[in-house]
Amino acid sequence: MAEPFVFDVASLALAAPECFLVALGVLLVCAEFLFPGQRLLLPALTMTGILTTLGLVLAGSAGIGFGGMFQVDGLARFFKVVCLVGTVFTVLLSQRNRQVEGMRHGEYYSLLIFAVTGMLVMASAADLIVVYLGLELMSLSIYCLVGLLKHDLRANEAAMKYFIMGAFASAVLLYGISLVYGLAGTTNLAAVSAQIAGRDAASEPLLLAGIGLLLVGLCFKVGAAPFHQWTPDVYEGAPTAITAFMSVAPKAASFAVLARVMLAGFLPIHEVWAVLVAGIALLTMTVGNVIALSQTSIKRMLAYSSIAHVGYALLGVLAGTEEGLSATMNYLFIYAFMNMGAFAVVILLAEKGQRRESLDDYRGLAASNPMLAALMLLFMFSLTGIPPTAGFIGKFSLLMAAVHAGYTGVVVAAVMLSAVSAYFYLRVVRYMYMDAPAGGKDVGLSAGVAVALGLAMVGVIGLGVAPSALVSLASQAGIGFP
Amino acid sequence: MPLYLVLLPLAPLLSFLLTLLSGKWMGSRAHRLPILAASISLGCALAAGWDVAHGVVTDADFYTWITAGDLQVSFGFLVDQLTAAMLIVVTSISLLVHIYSVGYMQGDPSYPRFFAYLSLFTFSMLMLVLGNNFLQLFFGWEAVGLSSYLLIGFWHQKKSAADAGKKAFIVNRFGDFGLSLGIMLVFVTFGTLHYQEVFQAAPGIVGQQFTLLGLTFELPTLIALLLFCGAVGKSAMIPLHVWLPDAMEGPTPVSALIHAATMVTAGVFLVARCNPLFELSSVALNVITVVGAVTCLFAATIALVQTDIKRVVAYSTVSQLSYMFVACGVGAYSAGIFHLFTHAYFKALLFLGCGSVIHAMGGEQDVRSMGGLKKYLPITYWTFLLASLSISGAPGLAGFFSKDEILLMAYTTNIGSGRFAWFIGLVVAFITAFYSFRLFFLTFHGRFRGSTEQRDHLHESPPVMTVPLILLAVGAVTAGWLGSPEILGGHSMWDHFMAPVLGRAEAHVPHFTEWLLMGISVFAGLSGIWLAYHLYVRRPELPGQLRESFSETYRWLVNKYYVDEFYVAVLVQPAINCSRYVLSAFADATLIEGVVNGVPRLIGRASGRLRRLQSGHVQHYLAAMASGAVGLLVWLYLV
Amino acid sequence: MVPLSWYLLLAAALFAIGLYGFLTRRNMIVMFLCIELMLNGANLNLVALSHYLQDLRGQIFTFFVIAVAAAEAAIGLGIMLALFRNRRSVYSDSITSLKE
Amino acid sequence: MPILSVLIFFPMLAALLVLPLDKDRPERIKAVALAVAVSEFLLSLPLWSSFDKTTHLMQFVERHRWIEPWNVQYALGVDGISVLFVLLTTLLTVLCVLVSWRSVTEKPKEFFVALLFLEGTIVGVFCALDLFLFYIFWEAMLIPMFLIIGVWGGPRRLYATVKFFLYTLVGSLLMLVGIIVLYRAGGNTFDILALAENQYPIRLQLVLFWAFFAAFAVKVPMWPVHTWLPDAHTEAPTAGSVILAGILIKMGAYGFLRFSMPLFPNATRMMMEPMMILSIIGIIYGGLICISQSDIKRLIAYSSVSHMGFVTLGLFSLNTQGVEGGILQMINHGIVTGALFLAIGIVYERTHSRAIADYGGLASVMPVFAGFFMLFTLAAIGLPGTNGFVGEFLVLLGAFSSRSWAAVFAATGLIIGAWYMLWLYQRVFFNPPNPGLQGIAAINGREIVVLVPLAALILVIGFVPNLLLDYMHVSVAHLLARIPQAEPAATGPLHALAALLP
Amino acid sequence: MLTLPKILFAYFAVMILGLAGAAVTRRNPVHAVLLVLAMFLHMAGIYLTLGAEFLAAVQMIVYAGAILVLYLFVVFLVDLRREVQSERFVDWHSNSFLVALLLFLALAYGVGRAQVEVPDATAPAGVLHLGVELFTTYLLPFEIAGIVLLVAVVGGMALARRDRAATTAEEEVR
Repeated sequence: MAEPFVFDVASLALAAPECFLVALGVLLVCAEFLFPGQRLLLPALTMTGILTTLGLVLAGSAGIGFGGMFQVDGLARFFKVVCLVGTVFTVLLSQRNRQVEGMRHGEYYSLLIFAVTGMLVMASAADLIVVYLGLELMSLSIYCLVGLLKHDLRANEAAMKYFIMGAFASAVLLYGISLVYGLAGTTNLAAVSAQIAGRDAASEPLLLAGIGLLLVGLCFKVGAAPFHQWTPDVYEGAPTAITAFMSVAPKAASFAVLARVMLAGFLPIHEVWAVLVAGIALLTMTVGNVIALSQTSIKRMLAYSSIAHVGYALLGVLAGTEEGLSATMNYLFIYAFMNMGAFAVVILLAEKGQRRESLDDYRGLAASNPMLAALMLLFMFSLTGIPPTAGFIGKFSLLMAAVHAGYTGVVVAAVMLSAVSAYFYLRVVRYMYMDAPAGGKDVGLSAGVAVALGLAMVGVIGLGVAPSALVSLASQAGIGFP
Repeated sequence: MPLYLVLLPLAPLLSFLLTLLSGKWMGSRAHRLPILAASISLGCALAAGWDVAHGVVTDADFYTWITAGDLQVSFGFLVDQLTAAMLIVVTSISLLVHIYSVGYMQGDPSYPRFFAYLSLFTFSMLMLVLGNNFLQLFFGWEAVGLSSYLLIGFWHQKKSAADAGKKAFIVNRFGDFGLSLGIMLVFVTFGTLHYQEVFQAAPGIVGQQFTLLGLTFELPTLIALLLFCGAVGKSAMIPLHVWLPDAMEGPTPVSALIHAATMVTAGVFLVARCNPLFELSSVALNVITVVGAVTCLFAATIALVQTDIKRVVAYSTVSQLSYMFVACGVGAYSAGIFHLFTHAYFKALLFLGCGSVIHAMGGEQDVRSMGGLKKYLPITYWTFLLASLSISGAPGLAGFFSKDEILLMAYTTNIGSGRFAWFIGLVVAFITAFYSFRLFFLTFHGRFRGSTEQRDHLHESPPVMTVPLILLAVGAVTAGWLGSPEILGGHSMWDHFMAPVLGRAEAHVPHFTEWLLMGISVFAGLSGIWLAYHLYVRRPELPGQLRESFSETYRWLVNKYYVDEFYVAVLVQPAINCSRYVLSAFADATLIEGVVNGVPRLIGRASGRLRRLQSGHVQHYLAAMASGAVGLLVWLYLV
Repeated sequence: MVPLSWYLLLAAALFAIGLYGFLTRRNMIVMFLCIELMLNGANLNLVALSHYLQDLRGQIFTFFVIAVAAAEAAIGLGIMLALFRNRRSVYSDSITSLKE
Repeated sequence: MPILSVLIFFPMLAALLVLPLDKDRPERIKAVALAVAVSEFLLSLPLWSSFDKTTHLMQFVERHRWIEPWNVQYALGVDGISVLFVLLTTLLTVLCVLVSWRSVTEKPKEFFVALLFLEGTIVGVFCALDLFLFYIFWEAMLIPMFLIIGVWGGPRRLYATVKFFLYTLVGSLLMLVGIIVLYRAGGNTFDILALAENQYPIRLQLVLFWAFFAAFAVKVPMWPVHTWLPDAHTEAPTAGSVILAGILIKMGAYGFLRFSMPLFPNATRMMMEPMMILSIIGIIYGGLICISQSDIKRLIAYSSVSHMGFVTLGLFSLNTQGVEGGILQMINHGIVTGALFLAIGIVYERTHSRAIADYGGLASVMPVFAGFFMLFTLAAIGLPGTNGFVGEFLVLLGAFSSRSWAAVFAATGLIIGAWYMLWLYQRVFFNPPNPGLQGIAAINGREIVVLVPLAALILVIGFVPNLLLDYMHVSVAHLLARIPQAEPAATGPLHALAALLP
Repeated sequence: MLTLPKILFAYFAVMILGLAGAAVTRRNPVHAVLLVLAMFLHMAGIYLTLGAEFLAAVQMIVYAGAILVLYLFVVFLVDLRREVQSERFVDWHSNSFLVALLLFLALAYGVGRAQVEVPDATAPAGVLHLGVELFTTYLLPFEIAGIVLLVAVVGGMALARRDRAATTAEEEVR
């Protein structure tokens, strides 16, 4: 039974970033109608808004609001930052990508903002109802974003597939929530945790089923195997900027939910679901890394790579410790930089009428565009996890957390699979540096993408060389999730 | 440490470096520095001999070479009677060969290089004999091997020369394998590699045992045998004798210096030097004796049928070296070193004589194309005759004294295989005389069998070559007098001189027996000479008939008992095959690489398969998701 | 009083039927309908539990689910229309250009 | 002055200076690169002169907190074991720059940047006193190496470079897991010195030993994980081969010394025989396989397997002579094999062939060069007077003291070594001159400058090895003092494996 | 014991399952939509038996009335002719049936072993109370649901609006 809640300003203050974003979204919807000709107005507004939100998130204080439904804590704030950083990148990449793909909808930015709103809500959701709604808000916005290129068959198909599977997943999730609600008598995560603590979960199959179905839904959202199959198709079909966005921000938000649900809600029966998560993580890493080997399109390869990275990130959740949670956060933050960097290169290389998404288009890039190739090299090594790039720090924190939680076997498998991953990341490097050019490539640089590339580079090197601050922040953010 | 000791090896070393660096510029004057250096060395060696003769034995460290844990090895010099004798042999013959080479190598495009190498060799050999510890011995040991390698392959454009050099080095490595293990065992046993310390402690190890590769040995025996391995390699004993005949590919002065007088005797020097260790093991002594005796006969028989002038002498060298080992084996180290000493002179003389002949013949080495050279090469003829007589043990010449001493000691020793060795030695004395004079007669007597062009160019060598011949001939005649035994009115000076180092093996036999033995061996030698004269001067058609009637034996001899072929079939080819087919093609390329490349290939194939699971059909995806969900539930229930 | 488990079983059956249809139908509109069936199954769970737990939460949740279902339908059908305009097909197994 | 940090980062930062240079004026790029490399070498000389040989403690230590939440330190320092490798690295890099002068025609800028980065990371590996930092350098080095082989290598460079990368990565990743396990077991620290203070349970020691072994054995490379080496060496450009052979593969053996032995002394003791056996197999296998090689660089590569077998044999003899010999042999191998690869690079520049069959009689055409090569060959086969002898002898002596059979088998490597090296020498330099080689240029001044230092080192170390050995004595004694001298109750490969089972 | 609630439940259950089963197997989508419509009405009935009167109304008005009608529109909008001829199912529906059955069995097994704690206290019921709760306790979800609907409007419009894509693309090229 929920405590009676009366609207108060404190709750509103806690949700200030979300409120601001909603206002921004509405403003954008209107701006599109009011100033149709202004091409830079919307991105500028969006960027300002996102940065403001970022400021609000960082400046905001911790607390619980809306009668326990909304919680702002380290975890929430950290994941919000990751989502917002991902969004900053996306906005930077969008302008050029939209030009190249010929997308002119003003709704683009407002939908982006609504999606981010959903993510922030998810990160703060302390109640399964809010979890569900936040998730839907985010998902519905992204379905639209993927499908916005209406004349593009691939985008249509991607949106369709994403929608069908997403709807299915949310139905399953909902069913899981309903079962958990029934057996715990509440949807508040803290209360659920209190309820099931000390209960013998093994003798309550329906509770297990609830958790299992909940897990299925969330695994779908993060793109973990065997619920990952939407990822490659949707990533390939979506406008590249949105692909980049999807690989970072919604994933981070979904991880926020996954972490909060599993750690705040179901930690008492950690040993029951840990086996499942271990299996899912292993399967995810295997599927992602192995299938990525035989890809010929860079977008698809990055899609599979992102599946693999989900597998790594799951190690932190699997650990079920404060350290594990911090590691996952850490990792996703770093992943945002390196993956966005990689997608920035992909976007920069594409020209109107020429997608240049095939790996073959990267042959000899080092000769024609040494800087771009060098950056791509950096991102690829970072994705592989080779020090001194940030990717290594992220992976290391995860491995450490999992080993410390006693999952050494899983970790050994993970590192072996990451050696497999080296092969396909290296292939890009090989093509760029060690093959003859496949024809001249004049790459027009756009300011947004350039800034994004710069940011990503600074992030990947900076976080690799001086990760202290990030690691501290992440570990502080993880406090309270034993 | 006296200055001359430092100068002794330093002079040739500097000469080597300078000649190598300035070779181009020096051109045909390149011999000056090496000859100067060799002279300095000879002077120093004489000084050292003088000092030693006056009882001054030097044992001093120069500087510490290697320090690691309790291992401390120095470069240092031990100059005692044995060293002194070796020094004189080495430096004197080295100097003569240097001088001789000025004539012999004239006009060779790599003239400076040759002299540089000679200096290097002199340096190495001096380091070998001067060393006061095992590791320095090993240093010199390997360094002379290197010089030998370089000089054998001096004409490296010739494949056979390059092959021979390589073969010499590698075969020697087999010996060094044992030697180095022996040195390690010495260190492990005694905790030091210094001669004096080892020899002082040596008696203490009698009765100790050591297990190597699961076999348990008497410690002294094992040490002695391992060290002897080195000697077998360097001194070309069976079974490692195969390199020495091939080494004749080198220029003839090299054969004289390295492959007759000095380097190949290093094995004998080693055994003599380590006599306190060898004395502890009768097993080892017997082994040495038997190996010596067998090699002796083996090499001599091969020498019977060789037609290459240098090869005959080479096999004769192997055979004579065996005598020295027999001497060491029966405990008569002094006699062995004495033979080493005399042999150095007459064998060097033989080789240089051959060189003179070859020089005259324009490079021809086959005796079948020679004959009747007596009138063209008088000096060479007479010196060669003296050397041949000496080696055949003609009374009064150097070889007579040393060989007789050995046979006597072999006869009288209490080492089990002594009598056997004596008998073999006697037979070989006969054979030696025979083939030496066969060579002599074939070369200098009869009619000339070469081409007319060769005949037109026949000429005696220049003085720069003949003078060394004459000087060596003096040595070949007189060297033996140093050790003339008491029954011949001598004082056994050599034995007395060597006694502090090598001990004295007294032959306790009546004078009559001694006379008898001497008579028998002289008779064997003289009959050999007579037989050669009979076959090659009086009845030149007979050898051909003999060849016919003993064709099978002849074939074995000419092919050197097929030892080389045996090694190729048993060692070389299997190793190459193993390398190519077993290791390279199978183990590496198939087995290990199979796994290394196979696993990625497997993953790649799996990737291709799994990739197709992503069919594009949304229903398939949904089915996978639903199945996954159901599977998850079932798993949750079951866990 | 009807036992709670009856409702739960009914919900499960409805969910399963929806799943079955969802997995097997080719027409995307029908697939959407099947989603609605599944959502209804979940809703039934929520309402029944809400009733038996004497807790309004379940009922209220159901309102939100219906709202979300409406939104989903709007967007899903929008996407489908866009696709239909390009492809002239509403069959899920005819859109398979993105694969492997 | 924090000299070690300077040594690590100076080449990296200086490499960035090369970047803005005009790529159409390669001479200037080369000059800058050479200046950097030489300055780096000069900067490293104080390590030689100011080193205190009387203590086993780390010297030139720098310690800063780095990643506090994980207790990672930026800790650098050298002792008698590592100091020589730093010097070797800085020296060889100078020579690599010189030898790449003309052979690198394509993208010279990128090449020198990669080379200088590589130098920095390698120095880092030898100086790191923190496991985490060590691992960073250990792995970071893969990136420039991957490029050097892959971009400037021979015809099969792609295969070779990917193989190299993946091979070493797999090993390193296993070590990474080991590092993490060790971190917790050793009290949440990566500090090598602090970790070495602890005594770990034997089972943990064995597991960790194997985890670290995976990384080090691949790097060394020990049989049977050596097959990346022939490909990588063969396909790499000259400078790459030199760095690979000269320094990179030393890192594996260095790892044994710095980590496996002090951290897992009991496991090391137990694994002594298996390690010796693997080393001996490496020695004989690597040597024998050389006999049938038809590619010069491949032959030298396999000979490295054999030589590194001596190194590990020495290290796992676990006595003073063996370990000091092993370390010395590492340096020797760096010099000698480095020199051989440099020399091969010099002729390759002229003939563009690595096939032995394309050579013959080179001594007549390039006599001076032949002389150098002869010296290197002799050093490779361990002739006394060259550095190779001292190392091999100490190793064999150490092995003989520990396990006499090991020395017997290992000593056969001396015979095989002479066989293949001299055969190679004969086929390349001797024999009737190959008509195809007529008229190729004799060795020039720059090339002589490259070869002379190494030739000099070969002789200097050969005659005065104490110059180097003196640096090691105290550190090695300290290291060995940690390892139990008593024979463990059960030893041998089977027991060691059995101990791993629960 | 057979009581009225149980009889009612039985009726609704049978109808719901029957209608749902028919809906998922009908070839004609129009029929499917209509069958689902009928099923929704029965759902509303069952909500009534659970004391959720307002929800029942919402179910009828919003779900059945609004959403399904939207479906119906779309069904008519798209081409129907081929639907009747083509295969109803993808070709491996028996496997799917098995999956669905397994899921049901798994859930049923869980339901069979579940013990839901039924509290003694009865919560205040009624539409009024529902409304109060909705705007106080559940204010946040309510607001989010509002935004979700806003997104649906914006997104639906963007997606369904007939585009000038072709022409605009050309303009941009120029």
